[in-house]
Amino acid sequence: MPLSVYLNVAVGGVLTGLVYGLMALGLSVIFGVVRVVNFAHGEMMTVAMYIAIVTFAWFHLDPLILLVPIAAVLFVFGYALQASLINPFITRPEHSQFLLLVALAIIIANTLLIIFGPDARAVQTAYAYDSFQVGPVIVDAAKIYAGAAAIVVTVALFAFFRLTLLGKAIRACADNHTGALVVGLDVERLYALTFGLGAACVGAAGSMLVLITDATPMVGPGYTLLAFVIVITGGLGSMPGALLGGVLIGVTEAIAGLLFTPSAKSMFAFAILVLVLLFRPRGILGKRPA
Amino acid sequence: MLRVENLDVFYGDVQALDGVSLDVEEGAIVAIVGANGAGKTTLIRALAGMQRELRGRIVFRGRDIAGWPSHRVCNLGLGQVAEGRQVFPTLTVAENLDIGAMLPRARALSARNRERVLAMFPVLAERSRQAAGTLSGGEQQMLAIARCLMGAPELIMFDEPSLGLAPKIALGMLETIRELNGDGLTCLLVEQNVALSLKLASRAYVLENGRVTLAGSGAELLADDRVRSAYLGL
Amino acid sequence: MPIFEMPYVLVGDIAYDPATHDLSVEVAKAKATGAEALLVISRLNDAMLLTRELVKQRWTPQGIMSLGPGWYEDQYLKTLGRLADGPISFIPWYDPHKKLSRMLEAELAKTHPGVNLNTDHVYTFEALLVAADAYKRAGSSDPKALADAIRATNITDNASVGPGIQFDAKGQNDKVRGAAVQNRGGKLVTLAPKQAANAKPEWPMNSYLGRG
Amino acid sequence: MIARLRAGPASRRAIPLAILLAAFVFAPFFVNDYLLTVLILILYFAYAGQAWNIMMGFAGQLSLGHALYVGLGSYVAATLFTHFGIGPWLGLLVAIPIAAACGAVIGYLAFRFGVAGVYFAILTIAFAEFARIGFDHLDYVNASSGLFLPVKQYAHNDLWLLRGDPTMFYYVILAATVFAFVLCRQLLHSRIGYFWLAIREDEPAARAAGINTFRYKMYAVMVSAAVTSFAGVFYAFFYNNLFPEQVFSISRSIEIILGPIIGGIGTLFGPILGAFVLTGLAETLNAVMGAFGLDLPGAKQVFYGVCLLLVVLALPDGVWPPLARRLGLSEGKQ
Repeated sequence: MPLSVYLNVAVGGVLTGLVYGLMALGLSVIFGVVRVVNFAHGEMMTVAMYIAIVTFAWFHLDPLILLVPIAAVLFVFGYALQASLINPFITRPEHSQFLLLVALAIIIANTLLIIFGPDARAVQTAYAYDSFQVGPVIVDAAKIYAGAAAIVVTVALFAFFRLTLLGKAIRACADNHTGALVVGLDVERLYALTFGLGAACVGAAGSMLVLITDATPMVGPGYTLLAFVIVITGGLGSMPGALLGGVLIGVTEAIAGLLFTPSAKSMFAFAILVLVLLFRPRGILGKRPA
Repeated sequence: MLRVENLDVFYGDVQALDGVSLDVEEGAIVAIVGANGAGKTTLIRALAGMQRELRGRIVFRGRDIAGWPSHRVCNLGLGQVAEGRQVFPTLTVAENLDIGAMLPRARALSARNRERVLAMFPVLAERSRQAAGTLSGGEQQMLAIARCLMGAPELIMFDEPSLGLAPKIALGMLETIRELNGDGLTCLLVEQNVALSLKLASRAYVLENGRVTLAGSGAELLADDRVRSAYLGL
Repeated sequence: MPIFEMPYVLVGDIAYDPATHDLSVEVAKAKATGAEALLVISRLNDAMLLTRELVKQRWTPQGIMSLGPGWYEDQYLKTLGRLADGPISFIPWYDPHKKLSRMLEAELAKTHPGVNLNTDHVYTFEALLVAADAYKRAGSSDPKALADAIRATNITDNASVGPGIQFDAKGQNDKVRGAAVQNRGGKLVTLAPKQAANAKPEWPMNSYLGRG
Repeated sequence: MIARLRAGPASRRAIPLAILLAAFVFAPFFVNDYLLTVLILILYFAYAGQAWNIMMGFAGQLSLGHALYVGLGSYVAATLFTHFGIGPWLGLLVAIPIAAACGAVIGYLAFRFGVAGVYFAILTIAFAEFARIGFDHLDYVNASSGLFLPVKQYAHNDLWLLRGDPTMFYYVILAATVFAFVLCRQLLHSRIGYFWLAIREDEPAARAAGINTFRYKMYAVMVSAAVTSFAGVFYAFFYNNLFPEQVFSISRSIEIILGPIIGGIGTLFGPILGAFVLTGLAETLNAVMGAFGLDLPGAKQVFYGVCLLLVVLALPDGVWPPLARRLGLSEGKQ
């Protein structure tokens, strides 16, 4: 096979991986701070995708513009969820949290099913079928926009955590929970804020993902699993790790699909996950617990 | 300034504090003395709003704060330098101080307080960009105190401030507490070095098995035979 | 892969995960084989994903031949618009020249404008036709008489492709013939078999480039 | 503690347990086909839930990928049957070591390399997914087209080949559920059970007390996997068709887990009660929604989700522990 094919596929894998990485970043942020694994992550993203699809259908607003309001909507959703339902579960055992979030996931996915039916839906932007040609490489326009937006959102989030007082306070909570209580941080509110931010990441990722792929009400679990694979590969709780994991998984799947049969490509993502867990149990960029 | 009346704290079926009452007057240094497991840390956690299942009254600056969450307690001016220092290890020294000043009561005073604490602990200024986890034990204790001061407290509870420090640094730490008190800060001190803390204290309480068994001025307790034999090894 | 006596070479065989959301690698791989035509078996969502990738990767094979659902469905035609033109589906179909087919088409256009007549409609209709015919011949609703009547069905005036409806010993309608149907301008034209054809195949299909 | 467990409410539990068992034994004489199928489903989940509970409830190792062992059991038995005509009971003798070996591999990789907690849970999902895609490409078992067991009309029930009417399947799964219950009870009251509980409560402390935590965690995974594999054998012969997409899917794993969590993790009776609550709930919803003509796709699942949510909010320890306290049937301190 000519090299250009590999190049094409790899570039596509990187760009898609960035969007997946952004989605996984949400999961990572939530787990890193709140220590709750969001088993409803994929379903939250499905909600974002449907908001984008409906808004596009009604107002013909481009998902790239919708990214901000959709992220805001998901932020509010995540904040409310943490403040109301999840905060009392922080100290409960993992299986209890798991049940809570699985119940939520079931409710969300099936509510979407009732409203939208089982058929796949997509947005048809003006550039839905565009691609750019650079030498031998043809790149999907929507993927470029989505990948770029994923980078922008991640950088913004990174800046928020490094530069703002609120961001530092959230990092402080993740760093030392007792310490946060000692200095008088309102930990429950910061947790809600964190869950909101994680949800906003998912919202942004979802509104970009509709540029690349269709949505059905039942795609959630697949994305939740993908997010798990990515964050654990990259390092749960590490922000650059999530993006790196996303790109790594995206490229691996793409190249594996090219070399072997595409139907088995996600097996290679799991293979990478297993290898990473064995040799760096905290992920590529994850830190060992103090 | 702080009055505790009949405080009971339970952990499940186990009673950790039993009818504890005590008074901390404004400007005083009050010491709590007791063996390990007597309930000293539980008392501090209860006062700080970190142990909220309790009975009794905790009146601070005229308000009953029993059962309040810690962030509201802190914002009323009741600060804490906790056991084990509890700094944020991956945040820089400067960021740790920023977090200390996040209380609504302290935000406006942030710049002035920062100058004050850095003048008090110059080493923190030198290390401001270093991650707190890389500091030595003594430096971390300074950071914990400085971070607490950033919150503009009126009363600070110290839980074992000299624990795990070299003797010379430990002495310096207690000296720092005396200085802070001299500047008008009220202090509640839990300290393993009983002799020194009683010397510093204007008033002291002995806590045994969750109960206050003895109270008096620091000098009185220093002279008390029971204290001398149980805690001073004399 | 079974080898058939065909004047064609199968240059590749690509299986994909039906749960996938992205078929770019699959299309890139197919394109790289240099194949002249694409033989596809996929469902509606995958058909749309595949088409979108063909456009984006700027590859128009000479023809796309589908052996499954998806490519001729109304949802496909509606969603993809002008990009839906070209694929040929090999499926059970109706004979557009038959009288009943024309009646059905006209009736559907009146009650559900914009919906193309398809095999589902026609087969449902023919099922009713078989039932009504059997009832008429049996002259009663006695189950046994009805079953016997159904077994003796011999309808020649029907809608689907082929000489009519008749059941063999196993209960299969062995008179049914497959058809080749091509998407053209949001409609479906029949290319084969000859007696049902109402259009000549468009081959090679028009390039995706410039269809917009 | 041993004395309390044995002499305590155990004897008081014997009578209600006997009544319950009798009710199950005679149930097929009083229910119609539909209810019998529901009972089979309940017992199936009760069995699988108990198997999972050994690993999570007793030893504290959260597995979210138990569909792996169900799938292995069903594929091994079904393959032996369709390819070589070997019946399910001999097949089970092959399925058990295979499932246990897979559990051992996962356990070894995780416990040796310090993969614990959430990471371990996700590793278990990863292996189940790995198997799903792998079997999807395994032509020997018909890959994604699915494996079908030959279905014929049988003149009489053949217990040896597990071919027959639902009543036979009912008694088979009932016997299996009783077996699992007794096994769990024996395990829990044995040395190994105490070590498991110690590990669940505080692993470092257990290690400090001289327990070889690695070995006992391995036992937990292997026993749980082996017991689960029979659920797969049963599944294959009851439903007669297997698709990797279905038997290995995450939702299969979740189905198995919900029962014990709802019923009460780590208890003996919780998984059984949980299976009743969940399957009963699902079927009741079916009936109610059917009666009101509400067959909106998804509506049932939304109600189901809401019920799960309410249970987990109201009963953090599951349904059984508070119920047992009220009935005076507590299983003692666990």
